[in-house]
Amino acid sequence: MKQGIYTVEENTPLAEGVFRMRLRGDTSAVTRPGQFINIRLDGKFLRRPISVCDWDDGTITIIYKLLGDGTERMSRYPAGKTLDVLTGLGNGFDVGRAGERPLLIGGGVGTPPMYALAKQLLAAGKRVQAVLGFNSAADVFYADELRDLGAAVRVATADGSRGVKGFVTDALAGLDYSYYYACGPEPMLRAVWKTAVTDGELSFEERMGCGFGACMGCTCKTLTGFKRICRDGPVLRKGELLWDD
Amino acid sequence: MKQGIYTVEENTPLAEGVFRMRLRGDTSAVTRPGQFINIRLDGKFLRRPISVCDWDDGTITIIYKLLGDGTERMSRYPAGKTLDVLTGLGNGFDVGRAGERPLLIGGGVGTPPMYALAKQLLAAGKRVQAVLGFNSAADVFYADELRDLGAAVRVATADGSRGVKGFVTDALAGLDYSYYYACGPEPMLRAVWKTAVTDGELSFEERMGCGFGACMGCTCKTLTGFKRICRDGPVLRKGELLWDD
Amino acid sequence: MGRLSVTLCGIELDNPVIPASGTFGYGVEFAELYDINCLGTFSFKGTTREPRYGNPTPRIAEAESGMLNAVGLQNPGVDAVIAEELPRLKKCFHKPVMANVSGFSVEEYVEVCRRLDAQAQVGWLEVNISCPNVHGGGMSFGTDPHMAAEVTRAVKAVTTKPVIMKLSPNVTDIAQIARACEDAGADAVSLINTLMAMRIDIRRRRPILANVTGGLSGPAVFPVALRMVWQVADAVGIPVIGLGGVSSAEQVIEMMLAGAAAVEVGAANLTDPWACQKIIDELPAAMDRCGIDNLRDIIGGAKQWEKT
Amino acid sequence: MGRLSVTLCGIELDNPVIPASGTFGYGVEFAELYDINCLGTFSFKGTTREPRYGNPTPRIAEAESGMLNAVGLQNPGVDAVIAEELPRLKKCFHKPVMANVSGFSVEEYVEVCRRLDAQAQVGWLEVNISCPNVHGGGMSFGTDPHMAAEVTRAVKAVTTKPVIMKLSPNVTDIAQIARACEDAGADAVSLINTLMAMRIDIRRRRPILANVTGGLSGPAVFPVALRMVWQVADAVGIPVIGLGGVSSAEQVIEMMLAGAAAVEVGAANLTDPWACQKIIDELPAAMDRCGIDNLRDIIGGAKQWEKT
Repeated sequence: MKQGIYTVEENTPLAEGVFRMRLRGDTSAVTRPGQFINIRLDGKFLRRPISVCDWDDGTITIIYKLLGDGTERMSRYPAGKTLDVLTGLGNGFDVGRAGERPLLIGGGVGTPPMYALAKQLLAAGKRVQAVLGFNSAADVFYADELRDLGAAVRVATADGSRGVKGFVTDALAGLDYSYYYACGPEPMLRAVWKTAVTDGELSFEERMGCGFGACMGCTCKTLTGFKRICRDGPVLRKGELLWDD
Repeated sequence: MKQGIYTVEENTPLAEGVFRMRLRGDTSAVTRPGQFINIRLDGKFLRRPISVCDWDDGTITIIYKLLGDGTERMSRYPAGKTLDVLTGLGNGFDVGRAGERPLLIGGGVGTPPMYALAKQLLAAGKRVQAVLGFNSAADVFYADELRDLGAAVRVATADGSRGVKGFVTDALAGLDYSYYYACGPEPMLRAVWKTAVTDGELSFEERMGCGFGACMGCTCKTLTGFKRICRDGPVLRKGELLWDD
Repeated sequence: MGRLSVTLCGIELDNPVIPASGTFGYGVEFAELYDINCLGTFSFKGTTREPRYGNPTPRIAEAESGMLNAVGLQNPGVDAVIAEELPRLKKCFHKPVMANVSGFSVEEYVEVCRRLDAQAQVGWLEVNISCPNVHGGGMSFGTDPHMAAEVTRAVKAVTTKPVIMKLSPNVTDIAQIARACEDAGADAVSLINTLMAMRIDIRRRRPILANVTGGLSGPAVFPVALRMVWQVADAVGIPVIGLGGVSSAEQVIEMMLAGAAAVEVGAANLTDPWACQKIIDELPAAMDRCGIDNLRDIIGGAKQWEKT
Repeated sequence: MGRLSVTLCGIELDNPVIPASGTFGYGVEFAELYDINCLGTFSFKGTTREPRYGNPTPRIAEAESGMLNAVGLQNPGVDAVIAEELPRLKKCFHKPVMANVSGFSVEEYVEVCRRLDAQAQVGWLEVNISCPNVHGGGMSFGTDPHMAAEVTRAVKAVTTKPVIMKLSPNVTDIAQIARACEDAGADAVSLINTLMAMRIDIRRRRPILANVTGGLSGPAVFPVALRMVWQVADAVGIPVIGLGGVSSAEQVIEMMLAGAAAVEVGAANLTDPWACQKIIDELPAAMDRCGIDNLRDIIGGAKQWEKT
């Protein structure tokens, strides 16, 4: 983890209530897809944790949803504004387990981390498939960006206004995959955990205090003990999860 | 009183720890020299009351001293920054009582309101004399600006590094004046109140909550009852003051 | 009844927004700024039997997201309030006003309440037993359930209008004090008064306030106030007026969901003189965003969840 | 002795800055970020006899200039702390550590304190009788002087190291609780723990915290903490550790002028992991601006003024 001052280079709407922000600064602490950064906003005491969509030597790209006063304010930050950010938080995904045909499953704002993940897997010569779930066509983002990288992408919308009608799990049928990576709201993760046939790992969200493992604000129970979503997660192995069913 | 958004046009150091700021916006609520404005600063709950040095149809000029975290922050505001300001607060000086040879007495940051006052009195054809007191030559400001207006100015410094050595009261000797207007720290006002031979009025400072008479945070006792410095003042008549001696 | 209207002790308010005592004087300063008839009502400056200057200055100190005050109940005394303030108010405010009363003895509370109860303009009596800034009185009545009950009983015996007991947050169990007031006949309770606090000038190495300690108010105290409103609304059957750091329409809604029948706005009036008018204007849009049709329907609304 | 050094119950600290329990884990996360030997010491995560998961999530809520937490004493239990945490800490921290202890019965406090007292790395025992987020224990010990004294006496009977009682601000008279602890043999007191508070999600119309209420910390509570430190320092002869919203070198000085012999820093560590290191680095310059030669000389310094 590193603390640094980052400059907003881009901050634009991407879909209904969803924005993309590109930050320039030291990215050396970002080591794995699925990690997040923690941003201090003017007038807010707690930082806002947001997963990394993509990064390079000088920039970090995030995609965030308007959830309240804080993200509202954030969406109005102009290019040139500087922010105090903690980078390189969380464990991130383990690309070593992908196998030859990894499946990437993203629900809503669970989609962004799949972008950097797909990049790495494709660079490693994997055949990457992705299933993205949204409420409606107006909410869809990054399906084309993932295709441009070379991934085979299926889209599911709850109202059927684009792609398969239903949830991501309805779009899994017939897919042949070696391992899966999922990120999205907990109900989606539960459904994927039940439905997906291979081993995999899932990225979780929780209200956080610090974001680096100090306050125990975001702890969940797993088969391998208590895990701090912010530090031992946000990515947990399928086999660790304590969902009884 | 009016509330408005004002744009910083100038914010520059004037003397040791003293800054001048020019704000552009609606000045219609400013009616008398000696009034003050109340500025909201980022991250501060209470506004900062600062006396008006000068104003015209579109701008208000203030001169403020660095007293703490808030004014420190204020001194770093760049041109173009917008501020939430309450204008036209306080009673201000009564130019009608000046007589032919008014004396203006300013101590430190009590000097600024004397500028607009001198302007009005000179415009009314009065012979304006001013005595300004500072700690040392490095602290002196606006002596020349007052002279440029046409006032006869004497400067006193506590260490004698400029003008008369001593306090403003040491510089009153031999002056012939019809009435006086004083603004400065309370010990100076007390000394003036004792020393000056004519009637006059004095402008006070106090920690304020609201600045417009609602909270009773800045009330003082006078011969004519309790006075709220922010609303019934900041200017009080010599005859009202309850200083026993 | 409009969608903002609520009822407080049998009197309908156009909206639940009430400027809190000590931040609104006797109304006239604000009447110069906007038509204060847009308010539900307002609670006027804490009034005592004799005129009071209050504490020496400085009486005000800055805090993070708040302020400290130690005004010490400056007021012109009940005679002047009846002879001068109320007639002046009559010209600009045409609704029942909330009369805030302070005292240093049960007898003083009784006399001042009796006199103000007889004024036609007065709709409610708000009895402040929680001022942290005066010695040998004020808060001490509000930190002991027996004394709180004694003041309540004595005031109720000489008044005809609804009596609202204003409670101190500087206690171990505010619900116990509220129950004592209810059992003694109080028609409502309002909370919280300020949290006793302090600041020190580190350069001069002395307390900033001449009174040494003062009451903390402003957004900083809102979560504490909300918790206490929630606890008291659980403990009593009479209406609860919520206050403490409220400065937005959303916070008015949050207070009401916690159990407040009406909401007082205090320190916000001092940093933005038009705060209450703005909050009232913003309420409908805030209600729409939350799917609220009528404010009166959401009082204690967050309790439903707890019970499911 | 350096100009920042102070003495706490006979043990010299290089400086008075102490990360507060619950914001610093058992030290290792921060040791990855900076050399934590720059600290005076730190108070480790509240430890109980059995391992505890704590409360369900959400455990965290936002507030103006602060935050609410309802973690509920998650910790691995005293056995794991002794077997795993302390050995791991030994590698990165070479000063006596403050062992923070919580419990649900006098017996539990006694047993956990006895075990930790025997650990060479432990310099002080900080007994938390003020956790607002657990039921049937925690805070109840800290809101009643008799129970506070009983815990103090029982712990002192089985320990050799200085015992610091950590007090709750959610009381009518914190000085009375502090005196009860002193009379029962406490070597010091630390205050304040968090203020019991609450937030409601106005769209979902339910409390944000799964525990409904939580403890407010951060700059918002600083003026309340300072007032209580001032009152307690007046009431007792033992050292007072001040905490509550401290996040700058200036606030460390302000706390000490109010009577604090040392200062704990809590929530600031969560929003800026390097906060304590920065505060320590900034202390000398802040002292110079205030004309302070040695920090140990200013403890209770603002009282001098009062007495003149």
